[in-house]
Amino acid sequence: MEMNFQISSNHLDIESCNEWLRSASDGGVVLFVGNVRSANRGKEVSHLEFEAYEEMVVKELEKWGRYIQERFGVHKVLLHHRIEKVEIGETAVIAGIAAPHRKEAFEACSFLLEKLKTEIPIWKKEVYNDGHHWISATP
Amino acid sequence: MEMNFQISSNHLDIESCNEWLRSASDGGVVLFVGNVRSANRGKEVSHLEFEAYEEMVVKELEKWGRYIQERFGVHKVLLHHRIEKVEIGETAVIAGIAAPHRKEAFEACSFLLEKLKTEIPIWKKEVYNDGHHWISATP
Amino acid sequence: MIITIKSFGIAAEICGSRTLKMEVPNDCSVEHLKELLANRYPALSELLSYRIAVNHVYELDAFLLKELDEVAIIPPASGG
Amino acid sequence: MIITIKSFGIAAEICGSRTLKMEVPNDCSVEHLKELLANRYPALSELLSYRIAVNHVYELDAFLLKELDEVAIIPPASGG
Repeated sequence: MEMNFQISSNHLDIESCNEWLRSASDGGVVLFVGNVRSANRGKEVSHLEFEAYEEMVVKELEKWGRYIQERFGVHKVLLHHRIEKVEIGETAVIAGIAAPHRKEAFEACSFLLEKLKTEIPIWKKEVYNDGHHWISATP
Repeated sequence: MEMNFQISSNHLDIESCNEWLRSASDGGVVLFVGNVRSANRGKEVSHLEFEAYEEMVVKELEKWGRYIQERFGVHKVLLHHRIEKVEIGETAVIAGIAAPHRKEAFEACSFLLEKLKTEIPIWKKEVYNDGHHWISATP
Repeated sequence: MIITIKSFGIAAEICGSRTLKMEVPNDCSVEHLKELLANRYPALSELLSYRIAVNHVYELDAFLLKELDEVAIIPPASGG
Repeated sequence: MIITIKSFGIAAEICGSRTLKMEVPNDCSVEHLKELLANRYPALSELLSYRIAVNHVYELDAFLLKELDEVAIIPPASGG
């Protein structure tokens, strides 16, 4: 049971995430890579800014990581998330799961993303030329 | 609508696969990375050997690629598969999907793997110290 | 007692600060804290929802706060 | 007519070659080809299943072969 969580303003690296997940005992690795879209909700986006409650993010991720490992029988859970300014086209998040079988890896990775978007205290601000919007905060 | 299929004996590269899938219009990229396990069916595996009916693989992948893009509304479909000898711990396959939304990306990638394992004419031979076994061919 | 409340994202914008001090009754419940916050920052009720975390754990309305708890206003998560 | 049949994976092992020549009736169906193959290579029936592809497309039993078709024995796929 291994977990690898990082919250930082550094660029994310798919190669090192994949390397950490790769092993001769787990046949299947599923990775989700979230990139910043140039438009959302019908508006052109200038860039994103992420904020995190870092101590709580880590505790929540450890809790959900243990849950995921138990529920889906997977061996490794990874989440690397950017904070602060992230430009259009850049990668804001990489989530990864390693498991003996692919079905569980897909389900667990999808579940982890679900929790990221509802439970993990990270907030996304979309910045436009004429203002900004905190995603999910208001209608 | 873009597709990227490669069947070769070269090492697979997650970085270039991810780069090809990344864009400012698709928020979600899902990648599946299949690595060679050191043991399967209770036996220690020495290495794998893959064989492909290459012309047909390409036609099948194009057919399923178009189907996946239409059914799941995804924008990019990638499959890179090794042939010939692949060592324990090495990556035998990378499958990837880019889509505006993550749910469709997960579903489409899982579906692509399903088709890879049942429809695409590629065959996996597990080699042991004392023999070999063609996966899925015999009970 | 006086508690310290962290706020984040849109909540920090509404409250005008990332750290607030607030006078609350001893054994103040999370529910009562939300009422006090709504009085002081009416715009908080325009959020689709928000939760209160105490010592890095989401707590329900009935939870009673202690003076040294790390209390935080958590607007809807939107990572990824 | 004489057709050329490609075989792969365990089928190539069973047939002892990756390319076979086989005398079949004109307008031979895929079903009849499978019977002829079963007579010549009884071990093929030990496979969990196999399909016949013609010109890179899986074809059903009723499909009729032509002399220049690219015919292939496709044992169960096992990529990934």
